[in-house]
Amino acid sequence: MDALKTLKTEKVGINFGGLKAVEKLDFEIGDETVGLIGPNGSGKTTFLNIISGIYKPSEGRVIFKGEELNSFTPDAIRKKGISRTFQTNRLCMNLSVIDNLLLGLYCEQKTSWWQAIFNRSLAMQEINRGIDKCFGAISVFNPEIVDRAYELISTIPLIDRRRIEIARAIVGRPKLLLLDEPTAGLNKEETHQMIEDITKIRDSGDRISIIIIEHDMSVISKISDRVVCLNAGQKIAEGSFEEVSQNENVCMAYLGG
Amino acid sequence: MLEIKNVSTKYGHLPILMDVSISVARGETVCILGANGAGKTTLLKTIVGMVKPTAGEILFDNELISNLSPHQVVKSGIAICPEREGLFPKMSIESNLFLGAYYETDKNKIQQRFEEVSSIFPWIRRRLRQKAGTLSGGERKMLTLARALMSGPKLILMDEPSLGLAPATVIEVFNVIKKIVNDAQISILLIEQNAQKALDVAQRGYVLQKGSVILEGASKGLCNEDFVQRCYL
Amino acid sequence: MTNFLKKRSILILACVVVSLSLMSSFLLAGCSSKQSASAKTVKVAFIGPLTGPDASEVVGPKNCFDLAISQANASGKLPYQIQSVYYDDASNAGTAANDAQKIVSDPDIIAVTGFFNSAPCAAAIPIFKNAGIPLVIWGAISKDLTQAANMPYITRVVPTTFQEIQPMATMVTQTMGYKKWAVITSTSTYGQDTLAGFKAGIQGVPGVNIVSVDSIADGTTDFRPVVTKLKSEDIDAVFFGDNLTEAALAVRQMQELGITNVLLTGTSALTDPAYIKAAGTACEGMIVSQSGEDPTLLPNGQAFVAAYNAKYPQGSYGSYGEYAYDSTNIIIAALDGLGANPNPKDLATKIAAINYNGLLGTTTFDANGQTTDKLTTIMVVQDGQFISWDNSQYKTGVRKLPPV
Amino acid sequence: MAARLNDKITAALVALGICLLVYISLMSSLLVILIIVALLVVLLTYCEKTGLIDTVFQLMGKNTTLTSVIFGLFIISLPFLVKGNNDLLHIMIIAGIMGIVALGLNFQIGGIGQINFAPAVFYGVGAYTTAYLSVRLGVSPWLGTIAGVCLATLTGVIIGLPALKARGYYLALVTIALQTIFTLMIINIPAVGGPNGIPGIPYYQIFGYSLHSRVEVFGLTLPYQVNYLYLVYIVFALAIVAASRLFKSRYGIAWNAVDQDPVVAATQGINLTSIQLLSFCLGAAFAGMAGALYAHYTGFISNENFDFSQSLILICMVILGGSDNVPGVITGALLLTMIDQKLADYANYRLLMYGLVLIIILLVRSKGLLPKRIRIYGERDTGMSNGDAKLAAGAGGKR
Amino acid sequence: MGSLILSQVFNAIMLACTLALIGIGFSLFFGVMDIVVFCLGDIAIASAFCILGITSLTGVYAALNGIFPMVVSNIILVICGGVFGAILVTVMYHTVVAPFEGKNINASLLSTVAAGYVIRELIGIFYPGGRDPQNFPNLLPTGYLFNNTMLSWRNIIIVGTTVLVLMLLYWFVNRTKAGISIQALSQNKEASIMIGIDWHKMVIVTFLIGGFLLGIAGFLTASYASTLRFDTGSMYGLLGFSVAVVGGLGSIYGALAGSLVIAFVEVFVTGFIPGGAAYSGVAGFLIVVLFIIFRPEGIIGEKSISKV
Repeated sequence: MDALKTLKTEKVGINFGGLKAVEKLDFEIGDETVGLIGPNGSGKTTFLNIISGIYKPSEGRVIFKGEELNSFTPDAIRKKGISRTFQTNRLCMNLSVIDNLLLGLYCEQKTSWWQAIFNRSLAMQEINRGIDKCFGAISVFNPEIVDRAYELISTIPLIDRRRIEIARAIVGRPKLLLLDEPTAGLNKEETHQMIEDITKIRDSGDRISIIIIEHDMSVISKISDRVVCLNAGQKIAEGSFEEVSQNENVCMAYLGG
Repeated sequence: MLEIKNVSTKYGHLPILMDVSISVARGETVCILGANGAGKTTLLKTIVGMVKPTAGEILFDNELISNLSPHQVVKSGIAICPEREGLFPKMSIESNLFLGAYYETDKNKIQQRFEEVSSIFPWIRRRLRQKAGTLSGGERKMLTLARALMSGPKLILMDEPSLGLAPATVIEVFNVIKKIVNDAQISILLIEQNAQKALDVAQRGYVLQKGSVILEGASKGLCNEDFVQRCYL
Repeated sequence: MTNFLKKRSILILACVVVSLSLMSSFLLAGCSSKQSASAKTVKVAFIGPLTGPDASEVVGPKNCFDLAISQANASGKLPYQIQSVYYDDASNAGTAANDAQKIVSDPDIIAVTGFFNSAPCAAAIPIFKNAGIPLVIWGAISKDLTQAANMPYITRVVPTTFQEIQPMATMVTQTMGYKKWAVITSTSTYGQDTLAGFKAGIQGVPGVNIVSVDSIADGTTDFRPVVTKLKSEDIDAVFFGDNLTEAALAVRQMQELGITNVLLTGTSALTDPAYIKAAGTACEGMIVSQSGEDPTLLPNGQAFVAAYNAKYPQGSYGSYGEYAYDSTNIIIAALDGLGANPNPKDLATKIAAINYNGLLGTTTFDANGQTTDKLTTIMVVQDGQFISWDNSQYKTGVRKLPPV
Repeated sequence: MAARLNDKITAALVALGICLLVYISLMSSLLVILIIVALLVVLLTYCEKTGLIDTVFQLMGKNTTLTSVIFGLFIISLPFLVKGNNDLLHIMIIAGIMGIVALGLNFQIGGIGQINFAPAVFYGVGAYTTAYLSVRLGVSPWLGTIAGVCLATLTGVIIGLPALKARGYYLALVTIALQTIFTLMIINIPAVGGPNGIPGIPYYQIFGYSLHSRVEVFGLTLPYQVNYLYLVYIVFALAIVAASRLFKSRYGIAWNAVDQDPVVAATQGINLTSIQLLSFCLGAAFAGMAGALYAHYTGFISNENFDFSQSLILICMVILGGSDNVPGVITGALLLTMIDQKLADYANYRLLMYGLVLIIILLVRSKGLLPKRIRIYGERDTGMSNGDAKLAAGAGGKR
Repeated sequence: MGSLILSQVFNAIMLACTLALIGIGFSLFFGVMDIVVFCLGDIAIASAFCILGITSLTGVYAALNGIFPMVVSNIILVICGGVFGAILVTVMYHTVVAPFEGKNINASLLSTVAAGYVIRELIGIFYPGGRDPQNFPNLLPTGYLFNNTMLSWRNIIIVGTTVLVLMLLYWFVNRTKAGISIQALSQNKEASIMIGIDWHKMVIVTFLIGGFLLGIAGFLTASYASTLRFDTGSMYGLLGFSVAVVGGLGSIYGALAGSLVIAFVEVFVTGFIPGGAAYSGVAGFLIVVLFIIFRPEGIIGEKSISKV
């Protein structure tokens, strides 16, 4: 059965100086979109950080396609096919739009540094292919961004920055995409656009698994196939959005009774 | 009490606020709503004097404060609760609190205010020696509020007290704000994204979008406005 | 449209830049051609640390160089006027190598005299040798600078460290019998050279041994850890291979920590009134070796001192002034008879074979280019002044050196 | 077609203008150079305001063959232009050598944004290795050079490893400390000459022809510096090509990403350790090569050529010229070397002037004369449909 | 052997005293301003030159001695040096630090290094004979306590002054309003401004205090060495920064601990390893490198290097 699941965690936990940010968490995701909800400080982002290798779990195992990831560094995990976005927009402000997107292809490109120096045609071919891919990925969301490809990120509006970040995460065709509050800081209209964008990724036929953290329940209800609710580092509910939203524990944790 | 008249500000060439006029009367609670990037925090910084307006003026108690530097503005009776990271993490709760009363020289007054504040936040009294850096998100918000109260302000500027808090904690924070609102001596200018909560405690509200005030009115009225409904609720 | 305008403005801009540049380059060319039109000149270069930590030591030698050139020009012996040029090595080997490159690329420079420090000298020697420009060294005293391979281009009028230290080392160990030695020296070329020279000087004297050697970087001001260590080692005497400032500090700190009954010895780097001023009473009874002799005591000395004082009323000629004076005069003497268009190569051959009777006596060069004139003096500090050992009250026994 | 030709003429004129500027500053006195620098600052600021600079860069980028031929011809004809003043050739050679080191250093400062205060260590290791091998062991200078590059690369690992742990001020201190240790160790180890340095380093030979012999062409006798000028500038040109290709490759982008946000970079699949070490090692290899060239050119090296002040000058070249911009770094290296060498005539005021010039340029243009630019890939027009205006808006770097 | 160790311990303590004050200067500026001013060493040396200049170049010192007793006029002199240091630091702040604040850490690093060169060279050029080592006047009393050569009055005064300055600084930082404001500023600049701390005033206060410290540091170092060289500032500054980092950048007590560590390493390598004198510098900097790699927060710093 394991082989069918894209990602599976077994009793994963992490301590920060006595504080158990995540505790004995069992989680699995197949070919689906899972919403991860929970109040602030419940360990959602920490959980993503464990999966993407930024934190090492102090207990348990993370298994991706039957392979244990515990000892892997973030870059190795990205190479396995897990990519992510961040809560606050973390694009490289000193790079242009296209360079940011190309960054997402880094682990896919094969040019070594001596080829970059000595075999110009090969390197250029690969970069040009990469640019085509990046433009393809970003025009799904907003074709206008392509026209601004050679501008610095700092001149791009917030919603497009989010799109660029997501495009950067999917341009390398990952198997598992981790989205950390993609709608934070967006207004209602922009949130609607973002929901559409994420739906496009989900339905693109790439069979990509998505874990999405969100505070906005309207997003979760529209996008996710399944919802997992965390509180104080532990899973307190799991199921479809309707099931979870009616769960007593969830209401207690979330709405303060 | 506080009057912002036709204020504009720029960061470099980028205009942030355009011709903004806002007023707060004595003892009144006013909220400013707006999405990210609408210029809410810039407005607050402009009031405090951290950003100089390029046009317009700001009056406080009928005195011009838009050309004062931050410490002079604070001295004149305005207290600020910053958005996040508003505490001194390596200092104890006690030091943080007493730094709030920076311009008060009368020790008795400070003590008296401390009594008042600790009656609003009873937990503070028990944990005076704890380092501020070890508090949870909600507690930090409370402590910044308490610190603002320590200066005995005429006006408190609150920057997004609900930001980054879990729903349960948000309720808690707003309960405290309500307590302060009931004290008729203090005016509050509340900057919020959470429109429902904010309009709940405020008497009047403004809606800020892309640097201009597009709507203003009494809370009840604003609540029913179609635009606010669509964008913020 | 804007695009087109921009291209145009670039074109205009580029044209303006190019034409301006062309104009100014023609101007420049005009200037430089005017310079090269002047008559054939013969230049002799002086190189030394005109700036930097050793600058004060080179004032005297530079004056002496100027004195010799002006005397030669005034005498009218040569069919042309010698022009003096100065290069500053700032005691830095890299700078010296650069300077040497500049010197050899100036076709007018016919000979060079210079170098106070040995490292810059070592750096420059191969360059001069390859270019065939004669160099007469007046101040750098490291032993290896003069070698048979460098002949006839590199010669030296000043005794090497080895030659200089030898007599004093023999005297204090063999005659006076100081046995247990400590050496405080510098990590610089000079320090390492004096250390080797001292070791060579005491070699073979029975019973003498060096208990400790401490090489300390120039610029150090705190010698107390080293001095404290010496205190526990029960030594008879200390040899200082440092520069003036460091030695003065070390001596003062020894006095401060109560090490007063050991013999202090040093090299010619210390024979400067500034040293006694810096070291104070702590250096009383210190024995130092010096190359050369007080010019006033030399046969040709009176005339030199008179001429120097007339030209530079307020400057001392320093420890190496006589050598700079003699080395310049050797070049001038060699130039005499080479005609109106001297060639550096002929000049070098002539210098190497010279037998010159000057201020310091008769100078000839051996197969390595080293002077055969090994005049050295042993001095002792008495009442805050350097006195020749032979004239001092220490020799006569009126005053006592620290016990063995 | 006509527009294309027009472009070519303009590019050629600009290249000629640059060559002339270099030539004039080479020939003239310090004061003129300083005036030129001041004018350059004004001109650049004006060009940036109007967006002209982007057009110029684009033009030059499109006509690389033409411009590089012009620059090449300039260097080839330089010995005939300086009217036998070998000192000027010497300055140009040193400028070329410094340029190579600065390009390597730029991988660290411009690439991963870490100020390495010890570039002179790499430079020194290259020089000392080849000097030691060729003087003490009699190895051929060419083999020595290769060994120097290898050992310098190894040193890159040694200095790069602490850089993985430390950033900002801490890295500055670590590298300064390592630089000081290096200098002290050289002084204390007699095998490498101690304070005396290593004199008499043999010169390069090509099939028995020593590069240290004078050249006779067209009845003119040219000094031996000419050989080294050509050698150094061939290596320099290779270094420029390598550096600009790397800048536009995925490694250049990855370096910038590591500079901006290491966590994000890691989650994009960039191995932080190897990518940072790559920047240090490549930089060290460049510097090692330059060090070997220097050793075999001057024939003498000592610790003073590779001390902290040398490192500082190299850093200034990168930062004042414009970090992470190859033309900027080259400009910095040429200008500062010239100023430095001309300052030698005012020895007493040299360091003072240096400090003042540095502070003034930092105050006037804190990002350097030619700041970092946005990468433009190939001849493709995608995203640049409106051409220059758009590019200018983006590249201006408004913040 | 025992007395030898004791003597060397004492040497190390003396060395530590001369390093501690400049280390504190680094920590103070880093804590409040989040900047490292690399020219502090040169400023300290310049202050010492100021004192030297007053005593040897002008008649002021003689005039002072005519009016006051020797001790008082010496103290006045030291205060002059401190004030000079304070002025110099403030000038430095406005010319080479403030323009780059918050913009470009590299530019401010370089500009302060360059400023160090400028100060050094200005002394070298404009002080009469400035490039030669100068004898520093003996302003501290001579003589020994208990006839023990280690316990000279000068040494005792140097240690005493260092301890006194440290205690005063402790009192200032923790007990006075200005001190607490400086602490607040160092922890959270924006919030400090929002509670009404006059940031500009506090920066000036910090610089005045730091500069005064540097002036005293320069005086103590020059007195201890009894000589003064114009070019020692960079090494002195580098050691000061090392001391601050080894102890924990931003912490006043850390600077003291760091200076003890570095001083002990240098003195013991010199004193107990044969031929070690040449390697004492190497050992000192090796310690710095090891600390940065394995314990970047320093001896008593808290584990947060996110500031960098």
